[in-house]
Formats: sequence, C-alpha cells, structure tokens
Amino acid sequence: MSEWGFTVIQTNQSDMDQMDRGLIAKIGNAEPSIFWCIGCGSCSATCTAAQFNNFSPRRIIQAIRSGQVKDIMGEVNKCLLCGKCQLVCPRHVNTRNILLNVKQIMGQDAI
Amino acid sequence: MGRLYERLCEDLRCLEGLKSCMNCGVCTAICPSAEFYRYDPRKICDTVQRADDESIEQLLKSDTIWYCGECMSCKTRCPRGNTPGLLIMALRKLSQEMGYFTDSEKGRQQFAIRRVIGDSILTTGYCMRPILVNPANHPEQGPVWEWVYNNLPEVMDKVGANYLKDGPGALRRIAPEVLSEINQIFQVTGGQDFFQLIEEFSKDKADEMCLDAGELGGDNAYFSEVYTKNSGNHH
Amino acid sequence: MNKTIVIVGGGPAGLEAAAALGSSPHHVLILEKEHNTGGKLKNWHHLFPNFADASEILKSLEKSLPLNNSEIKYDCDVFKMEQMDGNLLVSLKSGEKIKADAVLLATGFDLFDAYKKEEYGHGIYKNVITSSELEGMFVNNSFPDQLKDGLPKKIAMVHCVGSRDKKAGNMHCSKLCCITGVKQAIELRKYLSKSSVYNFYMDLRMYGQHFEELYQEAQEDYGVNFIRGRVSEIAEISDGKLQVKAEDTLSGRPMKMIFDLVVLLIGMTPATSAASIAQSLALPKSGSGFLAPVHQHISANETCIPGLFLAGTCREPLSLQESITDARAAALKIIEWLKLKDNH
Amino acid sequence: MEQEGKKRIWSEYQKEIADDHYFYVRSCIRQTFFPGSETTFLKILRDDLSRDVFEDARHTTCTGIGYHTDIVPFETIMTIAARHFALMTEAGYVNFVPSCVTSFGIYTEILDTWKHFPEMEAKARDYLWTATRREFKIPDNLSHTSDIIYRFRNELAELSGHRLVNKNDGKPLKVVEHIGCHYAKMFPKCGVGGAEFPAVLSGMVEAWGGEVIDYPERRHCCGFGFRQYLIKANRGYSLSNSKKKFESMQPYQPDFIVANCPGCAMFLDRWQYTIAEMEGITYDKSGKGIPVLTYEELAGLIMGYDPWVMGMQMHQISVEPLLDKIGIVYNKKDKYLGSKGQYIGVPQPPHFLLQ
Amino acid sequence: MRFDYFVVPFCAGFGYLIIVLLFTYGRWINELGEGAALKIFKSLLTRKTLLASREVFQECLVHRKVFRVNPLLGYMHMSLALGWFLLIVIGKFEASYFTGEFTNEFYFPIFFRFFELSPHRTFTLQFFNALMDFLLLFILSGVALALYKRFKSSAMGMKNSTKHTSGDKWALALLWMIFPLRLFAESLTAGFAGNGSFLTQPLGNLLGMILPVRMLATPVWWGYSIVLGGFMVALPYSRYMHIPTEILLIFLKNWGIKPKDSISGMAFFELYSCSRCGICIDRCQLNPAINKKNQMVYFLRELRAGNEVTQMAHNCLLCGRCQEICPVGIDLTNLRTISRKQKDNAHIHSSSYPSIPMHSFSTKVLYFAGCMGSLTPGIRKSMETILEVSGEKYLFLDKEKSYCCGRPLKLAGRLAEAEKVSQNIKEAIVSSGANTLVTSCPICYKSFKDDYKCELRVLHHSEYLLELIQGGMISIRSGNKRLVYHDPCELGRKSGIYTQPREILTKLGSLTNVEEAYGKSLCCGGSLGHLTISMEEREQIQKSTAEYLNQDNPDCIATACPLCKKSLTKFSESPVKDIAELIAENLIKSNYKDHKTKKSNLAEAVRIDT
Repeated sequence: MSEWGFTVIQTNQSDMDQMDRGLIAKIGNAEPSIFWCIGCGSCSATCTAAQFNNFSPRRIIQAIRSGQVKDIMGEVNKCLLCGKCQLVCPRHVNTRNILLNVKQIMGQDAI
Repeated sequence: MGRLYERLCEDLRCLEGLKSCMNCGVCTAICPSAEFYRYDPRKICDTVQRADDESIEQLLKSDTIWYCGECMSCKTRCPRGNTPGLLIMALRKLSQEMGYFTDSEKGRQQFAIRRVIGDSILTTGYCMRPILVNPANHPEQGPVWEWVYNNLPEVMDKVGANYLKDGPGALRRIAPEVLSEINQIFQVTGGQDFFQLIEEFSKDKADEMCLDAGELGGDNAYFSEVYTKNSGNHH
Repeated sequence: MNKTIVIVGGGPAGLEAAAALGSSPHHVLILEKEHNTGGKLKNWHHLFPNFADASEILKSLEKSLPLNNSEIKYDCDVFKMEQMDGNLLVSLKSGEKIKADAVLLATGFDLFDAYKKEEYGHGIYKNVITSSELEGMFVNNSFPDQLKDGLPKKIAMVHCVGSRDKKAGNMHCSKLCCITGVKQAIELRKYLSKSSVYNFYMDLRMYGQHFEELYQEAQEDYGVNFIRGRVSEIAEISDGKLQVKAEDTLSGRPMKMIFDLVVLLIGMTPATSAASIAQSLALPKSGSGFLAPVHQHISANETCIPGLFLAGTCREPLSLQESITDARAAALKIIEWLKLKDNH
Repeated sequence: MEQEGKKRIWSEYQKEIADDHYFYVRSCIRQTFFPGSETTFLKILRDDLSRDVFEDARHTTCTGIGYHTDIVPFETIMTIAARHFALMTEAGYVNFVPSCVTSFGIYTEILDTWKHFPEMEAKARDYLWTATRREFKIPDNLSHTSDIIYRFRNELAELSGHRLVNKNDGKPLKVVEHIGCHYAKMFPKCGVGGAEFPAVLSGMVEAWGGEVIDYPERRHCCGFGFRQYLIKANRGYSLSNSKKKFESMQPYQPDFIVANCPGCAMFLDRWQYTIAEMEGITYDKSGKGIPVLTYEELAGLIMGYDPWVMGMQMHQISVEPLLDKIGIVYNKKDKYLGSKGQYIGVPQPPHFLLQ
Repeated sequence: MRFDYFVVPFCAGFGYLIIVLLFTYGRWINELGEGAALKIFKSLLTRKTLLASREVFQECLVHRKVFRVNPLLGYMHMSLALGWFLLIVIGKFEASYFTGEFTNEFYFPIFFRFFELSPHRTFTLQFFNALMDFLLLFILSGVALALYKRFKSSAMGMKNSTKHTSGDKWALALLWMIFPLRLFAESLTAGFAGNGSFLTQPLGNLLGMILPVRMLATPVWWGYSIVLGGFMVALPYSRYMHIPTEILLIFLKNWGIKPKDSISGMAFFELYSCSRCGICIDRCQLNPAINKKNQMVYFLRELRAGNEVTQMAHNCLLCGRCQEICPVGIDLTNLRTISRKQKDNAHIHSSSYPSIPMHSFSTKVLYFAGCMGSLTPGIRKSMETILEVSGEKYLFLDKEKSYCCGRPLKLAGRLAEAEKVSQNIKEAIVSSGANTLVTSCPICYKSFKDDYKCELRVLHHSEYLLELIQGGMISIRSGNKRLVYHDPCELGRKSGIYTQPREILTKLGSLTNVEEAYGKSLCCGGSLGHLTISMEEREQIQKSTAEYLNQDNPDCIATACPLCKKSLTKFSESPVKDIAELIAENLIKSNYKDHKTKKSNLAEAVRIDT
C-alpha cells in the first residue's frame, strides 16, 4: 500500500477466547504444576540464562497459560535446564519440566 | 533521585499524572495505543515512578513515548487518579527540551508537526486549515474532499463560511493585529523558544543524517523523511 | 448496681457482645433496625475458608444470647445520641429515647454499591452481578436459567470493585473480597463443573488461616484461572454475553475475553446507618469513613466519647471471626468502664 | 440492557448548561470539514430558539492540536485560552461555548488546573497582561455546543418536522453515537451523563425518536491521536482504531453514526472510504457505508434544513440513503452545485464504495 | 555315526540360535563405529583379553558380584551358570575320553548316556559318571532355589523381584524343565542299561520297579531334546540372551569400546546383557511409590522391546546406585541419558547462551562456583575466604554472574545444546592460561573433567582443599565434632572421589561411618538428572536420606555438593555443611595476617621509595 503511506495495524490485544489451548492442554497434562504458578517471578530472578538475555521462565509459563505461544520456541531454547527455578519456586512448580516439555512438544511439532 | 526525574517533577502534568501507581494495568487495558503498538502505559508509569535516571533517559530517547494518542481514556479509569497520558505529555516535553526526541523515528516527527501546525498557528491563527489538507498528502480524504479542495471558495461559500474574508464566521481571515497578539503570547510564554528548540535539534539531526531541513515549511528532504518514514518495527 | 447497656446493631458483633455481657449483672438492650437479627450473615450461604454453613453459625450466635438480662428491640432506627450527665441518651426515629450507661456501636458495614463503578455496568447489563447477589443465588438455589442448562460457561470474577479505588471514594482495602472471590470461584466450579472461572485481580491478599491454601486448592483442584490485571471495562455484546477488557500485566499485553457471567467482588463501605449517630456525637472517622477508635492499636474498641464503644465492621473491614473476637474485646472494655463508673 | 440503570447514572451527572447569551468560539477542524454545521448551529440557536449567540472575529485557534502534538507548552496554551476569556469578558458575556471537543477539553483542563494551582492562574493573568494588556474573568459556564443542543433537545423535538423513524416501516432508526474522548473522559463531571454512559448525544437521539444502540467498543477512541493522524507514517494507528469500532458496531447494522467531536465525525467518515479501498470491506449491507453525521447536521435535518446548505455533500459516505429513510425531500441535482447554482464539477466516484 | 531322530529338535534349535547370534552380533559389531575394529585388533593380544577372560569367569560363571549382594542368590546363579557350563565342558571330556577321539558329533556329549548304554566299570569313566551326576545335582539345586525364589524372594535378600513378561516366563519354564528332564531321561536309561551313577542309577532302579523304563526312555529323551532346542530358539527373544551377550560385552568393554550417543552397537550389547535379575529394583530410591515398574530392569526391557520410553527415560534420578550394584556392570545411567536424546533444535543461537568475558592473566588457579554454587552463598564465601588466606592468586570465574556448565542439558539428552553452552566457557578457560580449575559443584566437575577436554588440571574443591592442607598453604584447627559424610552421586559414584573429602574430615573431627556410603551412598533427592519428578516426591527422598544420615545424631553432616547441601538442609536435624564451609570455620588465619602484613609492609616500602 505504498500509495497510502500507511497500513492497517494488527492488534496487539490478545483475544483470550481465540487463544491456543493446544500447548497448555498437553503441558498441563504432563506437568500439572503449571497451574500453580502465581507469577511471583522468583524463577526469572534466579535464572542463569536470564542474566544474559531477556529470557524469563515466568513469562513463558504466563504465555503458555494464556495461549500466546507463537514465538515461544525461540524463547524456550534459551533455557539451560539448570534447575534453579525449581529450587526457588514457592509453589513447587516444576518449571524445568515445563520448559523441557515445551522443548519436546515444539520439537515434535516441528518435525 | 536523578536530574531528569527532578526536571520531570517540575512539570505540573507529571505531578498530576503520576501520584502513585500500583501497576494494576487498567490504563493499558483500555489504551487504544497499547492495542496497536508495543506500548504499555503501566510500564511507563512504573519506570518513571522508580526515579531511575538511566531508564528515564532511555524512555525519552525511545519511540515508546510517542505512541500515545493523548485520548486520555486512561484518566477515566485509574483507581489511583493518575493520568498516564499527562505523564506522557511531560515526558515528551522533556524529551524535546533535552533534544532526545531526535533519537527515535517517532520522536523526529516533531519537526514536521512544528513546521506544519506550529507555522500555521503563528501565521494564520489556526491549527488546521483546509489548504493544509492537501489531497496529495492525504489520500485517505477521498475524492469528495479532493473536489472540495479544488473548489474551496465556492463550496465554503455555499455552506455559509466566511472563507478567507474579514469579519466573523468560519474560516475567516485572522486580522494581522490579532496574529501579532498571538505571536506576542508565544514570545512571552516560551512557546516561541520551544519551537526554536525543536528546530535546532532537528536541524542537527538532519545534518547528521545528511538531509536538508530547509528554513521554512515542509518542502525539504528531512521533512519528507520524518513525515513518511515507518520502519514497521512498532508493533 | 445494675446498669443499662445499649448495643446498636444485632449482627454477629452485636449478638456476640450481648452474649459476652451476659455474665454481668447489667441490662443489655439490642436495638436492631431490621425485624430480625443476623445482619449480613443471614444473606450468606457458606463461609470461607472452610465452607461452613452461615445459617448454622448464625443459629449458634443467637442461641448463646443470655435470656436473663438481655432484650432485643426490632425495627428501631437509632438516629441520634447525646451525652447527658455521664450517660448517653439514645434517640430512636420513633421518638423514643433510651438512657444508657454505655453504648456499643455494632452497626456493621454496607456493601459497596457496584453501580458506582459505571464502567462495569452493574444494573445495566443483566449478567453483571455482585458477589452478594451470587451468594443470594447460592442461598436460595435460584440461578438464572442461562446458567442452569449445563453447557460450559465462562465466568469472570472481578476483584477490588469499590476497594482501593480513589474514583469510587474508597482508598481502603476491604481485605475479604480476595478470599470471597476464591471461595465463590470454587463454589461455581462445583456447581457448574463444565464452566471455566477467571479471577481478575491486582494483588491477592490471602492473610488469614487457610486462605492461601484455599487459593492453591482453587488452582490445583478446581482449575480456577487467575489473571493479574484490573478490569477496565465491561461491555455487553449480543445475547447478553459480556466483553471484559484488562491488561494481563504479567505478560504486559492488553486482552479481551467474552464471558457469560461477571461477578463483581464488592468491598465493604462504612454503614450509612452509623453516619447520623457519628454526626450527632461528632465522632471522628477514618479516611474512608469508618468510625475511628481512640487508638488503633491499644484501644481499638474505645471512642473519644466516654461510654461509647465500637465493635466489628463499623470501625474497619473484618472477617466474621475477627468481628466476633472484636465484640468480646469490646464487651470486656464495657464491663471495665462500668466498674470504673461505679467507683466514682 | 437495563435502561433504568443508565438513567440512574445519568441522573448523577447533571451538568449546568447556560440558557442564553453564549460566547461562541469556533473549531479549526469543524470549520475545515464541516463549516456548514457551525452555520447550522448558529441558525438553530438564533432563528429557531431565539437565543443570543455572540462571535468575536478576533478569536483564534485554542492551539489545542499544537498542545496535544506537544509543540505548544502549557503556559502558552493557557494564555491563549486566557485571551479568549478576555474577549468574552470584554464583550460582556459569561457563558463560554466552544464548538470543538478538543478545545472544550483544554478549557476544562485549564480551569481545573487553575482551581488546584491558583499560582498558575496568576501566571496566566500576568502573561496575558504582558503580551496583550488584556484582563479576563473566568466564565460562569463552560459548555460544549453539543451540550447546548442537548439542553434544547425537547424544544427542538416540538419544533421539528421530522423524526428519526424509518418512514418505510415506522421503526425508530438505529443510531450509533460517538463521543469525543476529550468531552468527558478527562473530567466526567463536565459531561452530560458522565464518561461511561454519556447522555449528550443519546439524549438528542431519543428525544427525536431514534434508538441508540450500544456496542462493545462504544467508548473506544476514533484513533485521531493528533500526531498519529497528522503524520502520514502514523496514520495506520488512526485507521486501525476506527476499524475496530466499525467491526464492533457492524453486527448491530446501525442506520447512521452521530458524533459530537468534529475530528471523530470526519475520521469515521473518511476511514470507511479508506478501508473499502484498501480491503474491499464496507460495514453496512448496502455497500455504501454508514453515514456519519455531526449533531448539528442531525438537528438541522429534523428541523428540515437543506442538507446541501448544511454541507452534507462534503461527506465521503453518501447521506442520501439516510435522508430517504427519514423521508426528507431534497434536490438530488443540487448536491454538488456552487453557491449560486453554478456547476463546479463533481467528485470522482470511489472505486469500491457505492455512491 | 551315532544318531537318533530325537536329536533333531536340539540340532535345529542350536543351529537356529547360532545363525541368529551371528547375524545379530554382526550387525551390532558393524554399528560399533569407526575405529572400533582397530581398537579391538590392537587389544586382542594384550593383557586386556586375559583380564576380560578372568572377568567372564568371575562374573558370568561364578557371579561374584551377586554373591556380594546375597550369598544364597549368588549360589543360585552360580549353580545354574557354572554348573551348566561344567556340564557341557566335562561332558565333552567324558565323551572324548570314552570314544578316544577328540572330535565327535556335537550333540553326542549331551546325549552321551543315550548312546552309550553299557555300564562303565573303569575308574575314570566311573569318576566322570559321578562327576556328571554331581553337576546335575548342583544345577538342580539351583533350579530348586530359583523356584523357591519365585515364591519368596526375600529369602535371597530381595524385597522385590522382577515381574516378568509372559515370553520370559515361557523361556524360564523351558529352562527349568531342561534339567529335570535330563535327570529323568538319564535315570530311565540307567534303569535298564545301568549306565548311571550315584544319582541317576538309584533313581533309575527305583523307576524300573514301577515303570516300563525301556519303553519310556526314548520319549523322555525326545522331550529333553525338544526342551533344549525350544530354549535355544526362545533364547534370543528372552532375557536369556544375556548369557552369550554378556561374554562379548565383557570382552568389548575390556578392549575399550564405549557406547555412542545413541541406542546402537555397543548400547545393544549392554541392553541385551541385562539378565533381569532385578537386583537394581531394591536399590532405586524412587522405589516403589514414585517409580512403579520403571527401574532399570524394566527400562531396559522396554527399550529392548522397542517401545516408547521417553517418559521412563526421564523418570530417573541418574544417581547411579543401580549401576553400582549391577552384576553385569552395564552403564545404566548412560543408557537412560541417551534415551532422553531428542531431536536437537538446529537453529539455536549460541549467542543466547551465557558468554564469559575472556581473561588472560597471570594466576594459575581458576575458581568456578557453578549455578548451584551461586544459590549457596555460604560455599562461595567460604571458598573465597580459604583462597584469600592461602595466599593463592586466583580468578573467580563466575563471581559476577553464574554460568551453567551445560551438564543439565546433557543429562536431559540435549547434547548439541549442551555442546553450544560449553563452548564459550571452554574458550574462557583455555584463554585464561591457568593450569588448575577448581569447582565447588560436582556436576560442573564431572562436566569439566569428562566433556570439556581442556588441557588443565580439573579439581573438585575437596581435592584442591586437601592439596592446600597437605601443602601447608592453610592450616585448620582439629575438633572433636562427630561428623557424617554424605557422598554426592556426581562426585562419588560418577567421578570416583571418595577418599579426599574423608581425609579432610578426619582432620576436622571424628568421622562416623554409615552403611550406605561410598558407592552405595544414597541420593539426596536434589538430583538434576530427574526432570519430571514433582517437588513433593523429591521431598520424600530428601526426607528419608536426611533421616538416614541423622540416625546416629551426628553433630554435623558434611557433604561436598551445593545441591546435596540444599536438599538435605530442609529435613536434617543436625546442620548440613559443605566441606569448604567446615574448613572456613576452622581456619587458622595467622597465615592470612602474615600475608597481609607482608603486603602492607611492601606497600609501605613502596610509598617510602616514591
């Protein structure tokens, strides 16, 4: 649309009714503790990978739960599975297994 | 507490706009801009509230503060009586005073606004006149407007406007003595200086980008750059 | 010497205070503005965090009233009080005046009028209801037809309605709506097992015994969803469904969602019935209009008026348990005060 | 939808609107795009309602667009506003009536600031004196022109020859209202009916027989965003916000849109054309678009004014289908003729949108 | 030629087995990978082969390791394996001796007594006869024990025994039938031919009294042959495949062949060497509640059957306790790890992984705390104090930010990613020019030592601290605290470091021993190897291990791993401390002062000079 000089912008607003329930269904099944997360962020605070990039386990869990999983793979690949997240979680969320599952599921989907 | 934060606090709109934010996100939820840009007024309030100069400077140099449409919908809903939109206005003012606005694509557009709206106010007494809505620059105005534009005196006359004539009425000519009053007010209140500041910083940026900014109007390379450039990285 | 103690309000705090004063030789008179006792408790079904039956609790409160020295007067609207020779003169709207040696205000609270949060459309959209209306549905087992048909429904619970809100004139936190929201979300999931429930919250203040556990249960066992973000507006779309907008602040993105029912978790506001009494005695109020005691920490039940005491939610939002404890504390203070009065 | 609930809210936002003797100030945008609406407003007030409206030729822009594009400092705009108050004071008026919603918002904001920060008012007096040797009194009453029409809606209903009813089936016309953001969002108490359920337009529509329909994005901004529209590169923002509104109102199939803000009326009109050209979409069944009216035009129509004298030919979306529905008699041939009936050419037809 | 039709089933079975084995082993050997052939060829005529032979004797026949677990269990295995082996070998000698020629029909020794009906009166033959009867009795006693074990495994020290598949049960039934049938066949023959010895002859006579033995003998010999042949056909498809495979495995292992990163070649040798004896079941700390039928024996079975094992592969602490006790010595944890292997994501940007700033500096020692080290500031701080006091110039590699060594990814089977993570750290280590790398984390230690292949000394801090003490760089106060040492899995079993920490601890106090120590040490439950286990389940293990270590109410539980420390602290009554912390507490700091004075004196001197 060069003649207009502008285009319609896609909305940023997430429509929760249209969200992708696929991943959360699979992961919730494999690791139900994903539902216990209260978003406190202690996992992101201790995360080894997060010291070097904008990786955030809390955000990933959030994204899976709200079905915004489009760009999640690139993010999940930053995880080192070092397990500190699990050690600090006040709700006993097995964040490491959640991330591992995402890696596995997304890897399979990719094939 | 940093220098930038203190300067920000001198602006009444910052004091009015940000009392204490509890990050509830109600502003972002209704913000038209948050829907279409990578923009989150809640985070802006939070950043300013933390009074960290480094992140405030980053904000002032970013595209972020220029996304707001100043519709002030945020004001209606904030449970703490803040107005993120007013805070944005204070941030934009400071960004222009510091010359940081030329660091971002959206910030640089201030030059075009100053040239079009600023000049129009001072020379004609109006922010907006039909002649400024040139169909070439406004394809969205459509063929009816093009017809109006090409027949301005006749159409305006038919609908009872006093187009470019003396005396009261729509689109009348603003008398020279009135314009001098307006200019005087701009002189006295710092409006003129502020225009000058935008001009100077923009010209520096234009030089840096090896583009000509001209002396008047929008007929120059820097103007068309800032008026039309959209990197597409905003959402 | 036997004295007269007037208790204004026959809710849980008033009843408990009367029971506690039963061991004293004084005459206890409860003035209740409605024609039965129990206050807001009688409109409640089950109580957090253990789903205790509210009517059972009310029964046991009423049962423990002393028969020998207490009396309840129904339908009395107290509108004025004045100090008179070290006593208090209580005026009723009916024109009757009662002389009391001590008065305990247990006037309770009002529920926030959800209607004041215009953007949520309570009273305008028929599927926007308050937590108290939902509780009423549980009590009467009277659910609107569209919730009965057993199809999956989406229900939103909106926290902090009329609390922590300058716009609504309430800066205070009602502190009990959080756990009420969790409790009702669980009850809704039990009642409508195919439904999904979303709680929109800013902070969850799970301060009490077993509150946090219930919150976790809601997540683990009942699959209740929690979204951290204050709801900005609710709009009705076709067929009575409701579009809710909020920011998912944990992912930093605005969101919208369509619901079949929205429950507004309304907070506590100062009781309007206490306002005229407070005015007649020039009783100081706290920021949000609750009655202010002499000292928040050490004399929470005493006021600056000699012989006038406070108990329960007339002074701040309290849970049932806290109100009852508070009433007992107030009763103790009243007995002390009357002894002191005797000695002089 | 429970109408009772709305009425209860409206009753809490009763705004004082002066009855007569108005000091009228024009709007840059309205006089550019809808000059006939301003003419109509003055005609209705002066001729139909016999009210005194005064316009001083010396008044200028309020510089609101400059302020909201952040090139005009607050000190400057409040002094410009002070000058307008001075003109009003000099003319012996106390009721200030701006035609523009942005201006209305700005005057409200300035008056509120002066109330909370009296030193700012003193500063404004000082600046104004230094610059122009003028002095001013704060207006007794500040009302938007739509407030004035709202105030006289019932009188107009009595005087009018038309009602907002489909003459074919006798059903009320379905109307979508759009309130300018700066009308009440900043200061809900200053708008009729408050910010959430404003009554200013719905009051008119209902008084004149139409039915206001509510739709989810009723409160959403049209997307002007000042700098967002003025800069070509940013216009996608404006377009997308309006699009969101159209999509939201589409299921209700409104007969027309009425707005009280000049910018909104223009955008909602033009963006329908743009979306049709860009994506081949219209939001009504006829493919002609949903007509967008200013409230002055709406009042003029029911009062039987000539649509072409009111400037309704300046709309990109044709208003004829609406005129036909109401049963207004108009001269088709006159639409694009000049003031003296001369032929001045006609607009090119759009590619997608039907005329 | 001595022949009877009944030998056909046996011969067919035997032939089938040989073909299958040749084919299978050929395929696996082919998969051993490049360089394997050369390795085998080079080692063939060395001591390695001899050692392997000895191991085959010790483990495959005598079952030395099983004896260690439980003597009765050992006897049972030995009687079957060694007994049968001897039965074949001595039977062969017997046949050769009898015929006077070394070669004879290959089935002849097995059915010797069918073909050789005349009673033997020479002493040698009688001796052979008696020996063969004895061996048969020996085996039969094993079969009887095995039968008994089926009903009561606890008698042999096993709380749980393997639950077998129906295929295995069939093979087992065949195996158990072989020897009674042989006894029966030989006894029947002896009943009319009188060629038996002390076992078969009396039994034959007895049977002769009540049965028509001459008529019955041939059918029973038929039966014996069918069962033997049947067993050999079933062998490759049952757990008894371990019998031939284990022997080859031992040789290959001794010749230095290692499994690759996938289930192929050497891994198959390991997989098929599992006899499903079930000894590993009891050793598993996840047993039984958490890990129902998921222990190594079951895991290997599923893996061998080609079933989906992803879930099983992940449900394991990788603590190595099963491996420690496995009679076959299979590298069990490795098999789990490589089964976890997923298709690595090729487009990972290594840039998103940590990068350590490069240093080139004059000190020789690098210290690396590791991720877990950064969660236990007590250990980091102690190491800093000790290093300061020792006067050693060192660089704290991950002081500002913690880095991950990559082992957790490796344990999760994501080898390519692990490699990417380690690249940068490796470069930083190499570029530093240091010659010693000390780490507090056994996980990092294992990683640096085995995977990084850097040309510098890699020491766990327990090794390094002992060096410092022995070298007199630091001195510590001895105390009389009663200490218990907990061997971390990754440090003990995985890296073989048992003595150094204990040596340090004996200098600090009195070390009490617990039963489950060294290779048998319990896992703390914090293992990074297990990814799917829930926190509650982890806590069960943590709790029981902590309780176990606290059994004698020690004053302090010492360990040498930050993760163990973290896991045990939660449930331990007595304090849990890392060795570094214990040393730091008992450090005599006079050295430090000297060092400081020296330094400040120097500074003074410099000041005066200028």
